[in-house]
Amino acid sequence: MLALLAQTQVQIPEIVWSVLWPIVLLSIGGVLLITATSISPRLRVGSFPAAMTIVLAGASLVTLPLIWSKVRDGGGQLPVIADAIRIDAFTLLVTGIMCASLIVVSLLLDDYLRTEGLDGPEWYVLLLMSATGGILMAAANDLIVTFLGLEILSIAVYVLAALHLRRTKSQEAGFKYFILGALSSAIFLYGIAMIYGATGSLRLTDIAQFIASGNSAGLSPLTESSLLLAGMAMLLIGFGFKISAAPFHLWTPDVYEGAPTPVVAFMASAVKAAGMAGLLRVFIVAFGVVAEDWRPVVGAMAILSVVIGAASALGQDNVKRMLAYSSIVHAGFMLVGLYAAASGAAQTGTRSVVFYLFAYAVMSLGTFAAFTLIGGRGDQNHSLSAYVGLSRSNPMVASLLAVLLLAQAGMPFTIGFWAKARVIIAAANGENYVVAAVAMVAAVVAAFVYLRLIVTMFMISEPDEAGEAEASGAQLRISRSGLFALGIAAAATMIWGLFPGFGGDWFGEATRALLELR
Amino acid sequence: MLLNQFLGLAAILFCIGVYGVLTRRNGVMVLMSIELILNAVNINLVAFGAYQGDVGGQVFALFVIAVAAAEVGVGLAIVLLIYRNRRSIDVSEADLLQG
Amino acid sequence: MGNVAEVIVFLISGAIVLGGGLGVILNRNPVHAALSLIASFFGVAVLFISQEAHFLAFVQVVVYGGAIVVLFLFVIMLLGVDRAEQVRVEQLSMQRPLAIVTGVMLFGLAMGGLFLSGPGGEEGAVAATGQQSAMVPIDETEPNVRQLGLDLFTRNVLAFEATAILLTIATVGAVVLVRNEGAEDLVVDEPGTSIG
Amino acid sequence: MTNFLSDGVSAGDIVLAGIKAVIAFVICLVATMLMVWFERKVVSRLQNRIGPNVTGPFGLLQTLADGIKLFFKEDIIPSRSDRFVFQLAPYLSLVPAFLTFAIIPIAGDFSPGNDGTVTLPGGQVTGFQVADVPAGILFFLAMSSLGIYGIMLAGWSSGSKYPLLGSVRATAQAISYEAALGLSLASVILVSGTLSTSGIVQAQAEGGFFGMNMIVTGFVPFFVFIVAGTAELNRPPFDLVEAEQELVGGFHTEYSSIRFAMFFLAEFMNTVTMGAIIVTLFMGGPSAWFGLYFLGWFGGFVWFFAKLLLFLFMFVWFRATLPRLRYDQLMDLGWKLLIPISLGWLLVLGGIRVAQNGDIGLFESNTADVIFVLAVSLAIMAIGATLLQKAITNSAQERLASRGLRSVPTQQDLAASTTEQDGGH
Repeated sequence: MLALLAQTQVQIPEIVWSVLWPIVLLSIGGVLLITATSISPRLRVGSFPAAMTIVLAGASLVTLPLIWSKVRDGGGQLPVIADAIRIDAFTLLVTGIMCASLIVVSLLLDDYLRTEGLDGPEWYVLLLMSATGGILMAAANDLIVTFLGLEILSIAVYVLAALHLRRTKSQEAGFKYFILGALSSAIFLYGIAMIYGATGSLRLTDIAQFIASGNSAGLSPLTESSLLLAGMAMLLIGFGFKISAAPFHLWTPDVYEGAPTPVVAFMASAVKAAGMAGLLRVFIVAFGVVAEDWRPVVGAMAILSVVIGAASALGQDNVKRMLAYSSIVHAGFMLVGLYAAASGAAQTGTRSVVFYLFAYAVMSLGTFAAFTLIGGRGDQNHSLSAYVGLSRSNPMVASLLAVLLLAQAGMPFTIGFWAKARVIIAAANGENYVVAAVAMVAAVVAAFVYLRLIVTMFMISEPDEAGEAEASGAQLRISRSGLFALGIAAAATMIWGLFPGFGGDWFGEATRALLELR
Repeated sequence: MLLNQFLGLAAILFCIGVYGVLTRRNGVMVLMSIELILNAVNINLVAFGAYQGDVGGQVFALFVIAVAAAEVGVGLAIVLLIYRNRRSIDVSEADLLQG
Repeated sequence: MGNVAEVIVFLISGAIVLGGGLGVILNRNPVHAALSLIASFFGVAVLFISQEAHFLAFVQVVVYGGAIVVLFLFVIMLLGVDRAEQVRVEQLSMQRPLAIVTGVMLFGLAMGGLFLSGPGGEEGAVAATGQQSAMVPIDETEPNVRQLGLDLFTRNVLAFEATAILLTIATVGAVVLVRNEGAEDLVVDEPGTSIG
Repeated sequence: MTNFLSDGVSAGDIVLAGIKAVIAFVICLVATMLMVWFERKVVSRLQNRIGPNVTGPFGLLQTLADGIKLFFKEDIIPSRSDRFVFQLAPYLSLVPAFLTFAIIPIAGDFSPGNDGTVTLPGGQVTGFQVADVPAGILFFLAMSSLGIYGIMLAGWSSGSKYPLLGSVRATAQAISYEAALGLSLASVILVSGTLSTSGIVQAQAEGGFFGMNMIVTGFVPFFVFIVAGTAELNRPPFDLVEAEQELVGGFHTEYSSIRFAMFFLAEFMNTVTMGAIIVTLFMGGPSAWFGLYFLGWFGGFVWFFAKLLLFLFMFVWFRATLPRLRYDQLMDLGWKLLIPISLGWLLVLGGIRVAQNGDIGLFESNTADVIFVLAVSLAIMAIGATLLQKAITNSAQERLASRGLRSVPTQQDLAASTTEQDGGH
């Protein structure tokens, strides 16, 4: 038996550690954080966990340019660890979004936990590892890794959503999110199994090759292998749930309303970005050849999302629910971009989605940062009436929030304008005029929602209510770290709004990585 | 090779599971139904793996089992948490109803 | 069509799997449902053995039978929810028609993948031609465990490490959720609104 | 490895399997009966009593007499019980206990050049075990995890308080110690390089007396396995499941007549099987020590049972001498001591194996590498243990602080908090 073992020469895959820094830093950092705080209880209280999280995320951000120079030398894409993941501009972009989201959310969470009388490094540990999952998902060249990334990302967020141990609403939100999330990932898995059966591989590049060889022989999956088709449909369901696209959006308003607001900020930015990144990676790299087959489904999801999201957002009085529906609209917009990419405008379409991904992460982080600040102790002030007269009591917060809301509405000179414009231009390029028109109408409708909130903030209220509103506004204790976070997001909104090409052509590089280097 | 039969079995089990998730109202039972779906996935993976002559399917099934364990752990923790708190709510609600 | 033994094993264990599955969703008593679940898992394990996946079959029994269902039963007993359905998921009592439509659609997807699969019966399940890209072919002469291990530590080593992160998260999450503190000053919100 | 289903199964194979199963069942049953007698006798002697001495020579037939008596007693099913599960539970307890026995090679000639199999007159080659399952040792883990269900469901279905408490305890205990059991098993698998039980025995037989896994794995997994195994069996000092001072009879309080007999039988059968597993994994099974092979396969049979007797006596000895653990001590032992130790030891063994293969190449000779690896992993273990200890102390203090206790608790406080904990279950 021993002899048998000795005979085998195991080909251990080479691991290029130097390009894995973000993953290593975030995951190992999470483990170290929980170890450190369990050994020294003094580190549990106070800002140490938040500081460590910010340092880790910041360090990961710093490594990105170094990794990029390596990747560029390697031709724009490095297959790592037996080609299970690909490190390229797209991966790095999503990593950047994850790290930024981590930093902002930690800034918010530190103060939030203190006001709520909660403690614990576990929040940060879960955030760190969840972000790792998101990065894996964006980088994956293997459906196993995609799935594991998805699960790491999701399970941590299920827990985070339920982690406000003293609010039953938070727990119910967590449970609902968990049940529907687990169902969707089970369906997702079933889809992977079918694709494995149809193509014999789990590697995205191999799947693409296999499909392409079948395609060139004149066989379309649509008619020849419904197994592959059913698999793709189930993958779309799984991803659709993660990015909360209609008709898989049912959980979104409830969970956004119930979960702790900083966690919602993470869900809206990081989880959605990672889900969309995974969707892009899988569908463009592996199934790009048969875009014709999945295009109609994506189109239908896109239209449903923008219409349902915009229509439902109108009637909401709770701002978190309102933004939940608006996040569905945004998911719809990203899908419009993907639809455009699938129908001819591959370059502009993909690029528009990549940019939208980034833009939405920035805007939603800022918006929910503001909500965290305004929500106050007990996370209660989320009804529209709490915003009456905010411009007078807290002009700083009100104006920054107004900028972010205008950006979400698609106001020119903000990042949101460029995001929406690019998507619609891409849709027009792909000659999808109907979809483009529907998206534009929905955008206008959704704009009313944001404007309503802005008007409420700047509204001069009636005298008898004013006293009350002033009083509640005056109590608002704005933490410096939270304001800083809000400021970063608003600044980013404006910077990329005024100079959409700021910081180099990441989005073009990321698009190239997805489309050409597969 | 009984490939199609295996896949049919998995499909039926999958649907039983989905039905369970959507109709059962007991949190624990919903989790059990999700386990059924994951088992359907595993049947599929192993059957495809044997059909393709590839161990990849079995390896993936191992990962699925690990994920299932993690999911159940977290899910049951949330159920416990809710039950613990909800029970105290039920009491107060009962008072209100009597009044 | 394989030989008779294979078909018989498939039929019996398939019946156990489906019977167990039905038992899970039809039994009112959670403990009986959990028992059905074990039966179902057992059937699946037998199916694995009939597909030469010995290691997986044992892992199936050890993990599902030995850990997961025990955990279920443990929670059921601990909560005392065994005689009635007490832990309700109110929010999932959503539109039944929607549930049924979803179920039918998914069933269509799952079965459609099978029976619409091109011509050729068994072979038809994988109809698109081209080189099947199986990467680590099963070697009939080697023990199953060895092949799994080799594949796990070469091709899928990253996934293996990712599983470590996943399990860490699950442990941290489960522990932090059931930590018994703060139950005294619970903030009771109004009952959750329903979905949709 | 060929597909046993499509290759077809000859009639001879089926007959052989049937005969083997019957023989194994008889051996297992007789061994269990003798074990009951042995335990009563030895415990009596250790307590300065005589023990059963009336029925048959030396009271050997006492167990049989008790069994017959139980068989004719009235079978009571409590009205509040869940009838179906109540009746099912004893079988769930008994069947896994017996099935585990199927993978144990109980005889065979393992002298150099032999692999423990014999060729039957019909030309079939067979080992002395009912089934040589490809991943046999996992089968043991699977069965031992299934054995919990009998106890668990028995306690639940009785519809009564004490049985439920007993079974909840049993479940928690079994889950906790399963991990330690599996991890120490992993060490054995690591050094033997196979998962099949006959393969493990053979690997040990090749090395003679010093090839025993007990020695090769460095004793630590052996001790962990014995402790965890005793806990798995719910035997003293880990018999909180049926602590009669606290829980009446534990999970089987409501059982009577033949169903009770089945639980009783299962318990002792489990003891015999666990002893046999320990012999197989760590003591070389039927292979002889010091090359003292005799009488072909029958010698293996004698060796096997001689070794088994050693462990059975040990189990009885435990019972007669060791006081029962408190519940929190039980959990602490499992989670905070056994699991970290067996994990750490697996690390050490793995490191040594890598160094032996020469994959490190830090020094000229592999031996130096081994020493280096050993030092490093022991250092890591020490650091880990210190950190763990610190974390445990901290969490204990925090827990006490949250209950309003400020400082390190006195023994009294601890006792109070334990009762509180027990009450909560």
